[in-house]
Amino acid sequence: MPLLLLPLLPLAGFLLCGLLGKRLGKTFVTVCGVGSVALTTVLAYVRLVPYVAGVFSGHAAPILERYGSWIRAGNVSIDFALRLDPLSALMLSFVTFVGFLIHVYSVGYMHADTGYGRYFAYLNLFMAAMLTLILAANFLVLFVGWEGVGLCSYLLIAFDYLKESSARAGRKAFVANRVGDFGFLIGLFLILGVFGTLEFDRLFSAVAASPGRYAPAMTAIALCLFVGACGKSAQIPLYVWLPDAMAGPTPVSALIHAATMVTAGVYVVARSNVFFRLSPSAMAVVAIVGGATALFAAIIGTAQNDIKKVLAYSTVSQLGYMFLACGVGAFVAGMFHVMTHAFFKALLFLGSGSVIHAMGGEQDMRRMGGLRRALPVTFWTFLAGTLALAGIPIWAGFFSKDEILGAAFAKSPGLWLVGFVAAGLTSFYMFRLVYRTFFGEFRGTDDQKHHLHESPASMTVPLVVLAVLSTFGGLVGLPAIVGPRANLFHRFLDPIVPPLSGGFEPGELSRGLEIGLIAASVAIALAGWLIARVCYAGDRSGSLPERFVRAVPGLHRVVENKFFVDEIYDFLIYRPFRALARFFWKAIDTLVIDGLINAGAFVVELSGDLLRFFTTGNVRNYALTFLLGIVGLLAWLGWMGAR
Amino acid sequence: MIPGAYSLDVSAALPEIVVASAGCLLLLLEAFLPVARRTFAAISILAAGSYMVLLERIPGSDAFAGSFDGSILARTFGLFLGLAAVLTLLVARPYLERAVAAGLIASDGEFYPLLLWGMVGISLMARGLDLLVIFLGLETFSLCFYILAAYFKSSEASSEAGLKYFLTGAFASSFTLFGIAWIYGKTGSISIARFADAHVGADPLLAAGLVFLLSGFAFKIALAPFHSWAPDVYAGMPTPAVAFLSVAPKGAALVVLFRVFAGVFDGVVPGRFRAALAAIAILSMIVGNLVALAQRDVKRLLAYSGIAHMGYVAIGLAVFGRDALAAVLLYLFAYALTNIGAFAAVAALYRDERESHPVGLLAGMGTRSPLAAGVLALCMISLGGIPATAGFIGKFFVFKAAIEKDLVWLAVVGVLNSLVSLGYYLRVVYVLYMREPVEDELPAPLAPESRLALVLCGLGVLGLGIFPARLWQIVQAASRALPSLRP
Amino acid sequence: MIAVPHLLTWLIFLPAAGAALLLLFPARAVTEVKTAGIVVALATFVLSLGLWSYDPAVAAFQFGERVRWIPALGITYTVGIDGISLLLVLLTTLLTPVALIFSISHVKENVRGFTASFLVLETGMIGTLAALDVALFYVFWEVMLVPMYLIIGIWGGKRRIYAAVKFFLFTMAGSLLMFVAILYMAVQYHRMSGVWSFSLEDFYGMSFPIVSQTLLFFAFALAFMVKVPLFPLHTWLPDAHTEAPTAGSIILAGVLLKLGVYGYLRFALPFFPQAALRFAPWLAGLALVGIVYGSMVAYAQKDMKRLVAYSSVAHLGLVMLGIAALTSTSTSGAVLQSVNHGLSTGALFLLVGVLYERRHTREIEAYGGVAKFVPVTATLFLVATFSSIGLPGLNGFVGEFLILTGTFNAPGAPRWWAIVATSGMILSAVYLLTLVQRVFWTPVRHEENRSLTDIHASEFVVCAALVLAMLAIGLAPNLFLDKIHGSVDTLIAFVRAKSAAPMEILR
Amino acid sequence: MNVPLRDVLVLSVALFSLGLCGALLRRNAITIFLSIELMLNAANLAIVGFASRVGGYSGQIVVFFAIVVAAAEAAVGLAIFVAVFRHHETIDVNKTNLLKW
Repeated sequence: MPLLLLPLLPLAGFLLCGLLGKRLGKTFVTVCGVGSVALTTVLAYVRLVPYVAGVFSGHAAPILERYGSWIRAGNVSIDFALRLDPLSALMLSFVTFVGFLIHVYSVGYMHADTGYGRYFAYLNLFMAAMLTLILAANFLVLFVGWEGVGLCSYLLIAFDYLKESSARAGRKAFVANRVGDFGFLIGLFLILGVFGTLEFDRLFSAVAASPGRYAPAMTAIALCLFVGACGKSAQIPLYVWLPDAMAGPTPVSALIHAATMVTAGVYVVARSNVFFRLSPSAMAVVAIVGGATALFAAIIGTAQNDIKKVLAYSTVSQLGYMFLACGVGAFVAGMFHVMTHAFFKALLFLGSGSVIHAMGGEQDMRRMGGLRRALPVTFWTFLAGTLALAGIPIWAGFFSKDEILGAAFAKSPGLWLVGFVAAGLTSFYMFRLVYRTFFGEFRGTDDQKHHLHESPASMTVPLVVLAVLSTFGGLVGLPAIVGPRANLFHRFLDPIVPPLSGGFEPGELSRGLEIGLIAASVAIALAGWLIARVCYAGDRSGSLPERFVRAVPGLHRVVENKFFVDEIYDFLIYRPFRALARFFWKAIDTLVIDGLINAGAFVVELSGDLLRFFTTGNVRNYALTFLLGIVGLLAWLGWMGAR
Repeated sequence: MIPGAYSLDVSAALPEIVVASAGCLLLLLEAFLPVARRTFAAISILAAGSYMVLLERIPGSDAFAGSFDGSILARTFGLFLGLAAVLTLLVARPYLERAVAAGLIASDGEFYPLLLWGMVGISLMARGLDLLVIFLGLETFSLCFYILAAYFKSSEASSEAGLKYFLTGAFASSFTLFGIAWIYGKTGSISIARFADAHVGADPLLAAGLVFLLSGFAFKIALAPFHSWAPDVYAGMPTPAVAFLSVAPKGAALVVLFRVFAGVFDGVVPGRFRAALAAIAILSMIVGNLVALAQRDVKRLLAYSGIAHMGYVAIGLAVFGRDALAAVLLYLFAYALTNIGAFAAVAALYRDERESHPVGLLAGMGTRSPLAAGVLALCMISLGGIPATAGFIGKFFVFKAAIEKDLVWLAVVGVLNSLVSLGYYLRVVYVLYMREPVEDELPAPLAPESRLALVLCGLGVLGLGIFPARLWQIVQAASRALPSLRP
Repeated sequence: MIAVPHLLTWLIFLPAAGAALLLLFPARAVTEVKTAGIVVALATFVLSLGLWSYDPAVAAFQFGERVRWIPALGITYTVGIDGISLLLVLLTTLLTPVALIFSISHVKENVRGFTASFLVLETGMIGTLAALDVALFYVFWEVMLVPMYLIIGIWGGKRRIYAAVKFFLFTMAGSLLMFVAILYMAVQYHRMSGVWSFSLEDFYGMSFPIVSQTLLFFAFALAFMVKVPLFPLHTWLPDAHTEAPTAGSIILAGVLLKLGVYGYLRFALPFFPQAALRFAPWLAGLALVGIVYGSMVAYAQKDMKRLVAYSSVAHLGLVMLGIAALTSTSTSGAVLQSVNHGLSTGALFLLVGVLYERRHTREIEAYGGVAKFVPVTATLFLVATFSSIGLPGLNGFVGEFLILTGTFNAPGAPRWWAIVATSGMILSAVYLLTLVQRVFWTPVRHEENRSLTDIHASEFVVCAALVLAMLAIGLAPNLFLDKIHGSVDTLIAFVRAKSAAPMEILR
Repeated sequence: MNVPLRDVLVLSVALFSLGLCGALLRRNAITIFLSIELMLNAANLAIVGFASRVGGYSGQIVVFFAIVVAAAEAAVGLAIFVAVFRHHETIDVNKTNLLKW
């Protein structure tokens, strides 16, 4: 069973749903849409299981499948090839599975939507693109998937295209991604210039063979690739599109804007860790950007009232963690967090989707409350996700986040502190969310209260499955203190970070220090929980925050308005751009260029119009001009003769 | 010179004699057998046709003591002249019948003889090898066309055109004669062949004489600054006569200038003369094109466009040499087809000859009178020098000749001018096709002759534009026939 | 595929013959005229598929024919195609029937003239691409202007006459100096060799001292830069595109602009390599300005067709950049990209036309939310948009990628060229997605849009054909690149060798 | 007696210029035409003068023809003047400028 089948199946689903969906109706769409992904998942695991087994039994040789040359011109020659190695295997495992769950969930969530067929077509297309992205064997095929997922995210964000906000959000997402792709492409050009190929194997083996030779070129390449990653994975300064992307249907937010696509950036950085490790400065940039984003987004998250906005900023912040991990050389830890995050963030989004579904489209937490009675399954699963995200022990998030923090501390306590604070904030805003949504009195309208109902099985089952995963999924990556071979995840993924002489080395931690750090992060998580409880639970719910707001209104306004970043961009980039464009059109094009041309034409016309008055209609003037002509000729000849 | 050695072989002049006597015959018929009028056009065409045929048969040598050219140059020119005459005559009949019907003239009888005699005059001009024959030809044709200009007695414009043409023409020919006097005086001969023997190339008085002569013929060619008469005369003159006048005499005058310069300067025009000619060429192009842009009357527009085109031709004159002559001859053929085609269309598209011919009236003709409009548009494009039309071929060879003589700048001036010219040619085209009709009356249906004329011109323009090779060979051979003209 | 003798001659003159035939039809027989025209155009297309047997291994002109035309000057009717012209010829023969079929239901008055003009235009375009005799080339080159002038001027929009005249004079102004230059070269050749010739290979053999070479280069380059069009010679384009009927815009954007690119590659570059290489940076500079400037001006437009027109300025700028960089990769990319642009922009104009024919306005503001009522049109428009934005999997990406990477890693070219050019990728997304958003998405603002009918069968068929072509090039670009790059390599090798050679006749 | 060629030429030039002035300055068509005739005859005079030096008949022949031509011109001219007079009641050339520009 060739790997190519994995992207092709959803692609077929896309074509079927897209072309025939309208005619053949919802059942057909459901069968094709979900069926294709289900089949893909099965087949994926058919390939995965033996491979993973092989890796653990010590032969981790990647599987490379070529399907012939794709682009061949001049000195550029790129094959269409897919590969299966630990990294892509990891991605494949949860992308297909989570993707499948979300497809199932969508059946329930979207059942009433008129664009049902279109929705599943897009979703399938996304799966196809995402699978191409993670299975790609060279950067250009990866870029195909990279742009493909961008396209789908664009289409799905703007799924409800008649809404101004959705349409704008879609364009914003695509353009922000394009800015990233700009860097990414330049990176590819550089790589082609240096190595003459885009094949992962050749590239990384070449570098590993003679790191010293390539090291100088790496900073530029790594940074260019990182720009692309920033776009896709919503890091500062390109993160602005992700919160708006919540305009899309909630399952989409879960799949694309939490679990899979947005982690592509991290995937690329991990994939090309060989490049990054050769450039300390690039590593530093990655770490700093990641840390900054983690803290910044977490802060914003604490002051949002839209349930999805909170989750969105938390996603941005968690992605920051992943980059922080990569930046401090803990690529495996980063990927670990990618996986756990995929579980619990998908869970949280789907949960919020279930809530919104029950609330009849309401997203504002200020109008919720006390939902745990009406939505028990949603509540318990959501709680599991929250615990995971907050990093409470034994839940998945705890292991991955903790490992990242450890690695950060080993490199620089400063970065650790950032991550540490962010962790606290994370647990705060998550529990704030839980308390305001599921506890206390219902604050919505009466008929909303009337319609409150638990979601159908097609939605709750995925929630439960994901809850289980977010609860126990972390156990594959037990910390080193438990035992040297306890961390299956590392044993599986370490091959992707080959030894590199002169390359960046992650720091080491003493056992005691590690335990201390774990304790600290657990403590801060619990602290966040406690504060949230004090603020938002019980009868005095909300009074404390109000006092806080009254104390520092300015700060609150800034945070609530996301530090006015959108406004700043609007002022610094969008408006000047528009003004300049109009100036070019009106001033340069119309006034100067066309002006000059028309002026020339006018002068010619005018001179003709003046000249014609020499033909006065009076014969005597004609005779005179005749004579003048002769005189002129004689004079000319005489003068010439005189010389 | 040796007196008495005259071989009066009439056969050399037979073509002219035939045409002239055909004219006389028509005049007699007009006087005594008016019912025969409807055949006049046919007879005249017959005469013009036989003129071409007979020219092919004339003895190749010069006749009348070397004062009458029988070479292939004469024959080639005859081809051009006959073509122009036939096409004009085709256009003439329906046009004149409408004029008679409109009461502009009592009868169209005298038109044909006058045209035929004018043709004879032009032929003499072109074939004359001494200044006397040339002068006689010039005057013969001028006198006929003075009358033709004023032909519409009851039209004020026509009479005025006649007056203006007559006065300026007489004025010009007196200069011509004065020039002849000086040249004769300096070279001691009126036979062009003998000019070279006199070896007086640099003599200032001879130069003056040449300037007078040049001015006289430049007047007929309508080269600036001797052009002022053309627009007014064209505007008032009956359109078919204009068609002929705008083509045939210009060709003859150019041939004369080539002959005289080649004779006097023994083939090598001195730099100052060349400069003067170039100046005239440029002035004509610029004045013609710029003022044409400002014209609203189609006949005046064509007059100025004619001035501009003679400017391009004058480039050939300035370049001088065999290929230049050949190029000029080719240009003349192209110009004849195109311009007569244009005037034929104008004659067909305008109803009322009392009024002027504003371009605006052509609006919507593209659909109302497709053939005439199509040919007019084609001719405009050809005049504009767009490839695959005769006009392009003409320019092509003239500019090539200029560049061969390292006068690239002259060619550049030429192409820039043809850009300007497109300004007004395109205007005619878009008025024809892209404007809503302004008149509710439909144009008069086309008479078969005009149809034929239009089709011939259209095919000619395209044919010459696409397959110029044969004609180029002919004109090249013709250019070889001019003695003492260097390659 | 059976080999047709004199294939190119057939291709060139079949449409013209068809046009002549049409004029025999009575003007009233509208349906017959339309059918006949389309049949001729399709027949030409089918014939042209025979060209696919072009063998890239033989990187020389194929399907060659030579007939003496004006022997006295050694002017011949010489035609032939190589990898550079092959795809453009096919593009031409594809787009002409597309344009005609699209117009079936939209052109009402003087259908006969309309169809005939397009067929004559096709003859002109194919002839221009196939001509291997410079005089012949010039003839076809200018002949194209007339039918296009009529198409814009007769069947165009409100300011059609202004646009038509502007188009004609602008392009003419460009090419007249080229005319003098051609004559000059022929005269020089005659002086050197004693024989007259206008044939391409003889001209290739000539080289000129740098001064005259520079002048000649400018004379040629100007003609092609106007046609491309390169900033700042582009202002005829928006007017022409905006006022032309949809079918006209398709051909104008699809083929006519490419002829500028083609001419530069075929003539200006190999004739005057030293000058061309010396001024390559300037060319690149103008191209870059064109990319950024064109994109920004496009963004500012309020008229759909103007927007697409300015996007052409940007895209063709990219193509010219690839040529200025003159690497095998970038130049092959440039050739492919000019085909891509023909397809995507052709499709965009076609779909804008679909809306225009129903709503009779090109104002972006007059639309909004119409995707709800014309879903198929909207989908096709999205595909065309993303092909033009350069989404991998569609044709645009392949060309852009090759041009950019080729330019970026070109030995002669500074890297910022490619970097600036790559920013065009962001900008194109900005203005085109804004267009999609404002026209097809966002709330319905005008009630009259609710009654819009979706794309007709005839319109759909031709548009689908274009989309298929986009996919074909996007997914299997090698099919096409393999035809191209052999010739491109020979061209570049020739240019490099000639520019290195000392300044005298190489015969 | 024998008049030297120079004097003849001077006279002819003088006559020619005189005619020229007349043609340029007078407004009545007939007067203008008369002045033009004067120019023609000035030319004739020059030819005769030259002929006497050159010898042979060709000069004289030219003159004879020229005189005939002048006569013919007169005939045509007067006819045209009449036609114009019918329309304008005058032959003042300043008044006949219907066609211009």
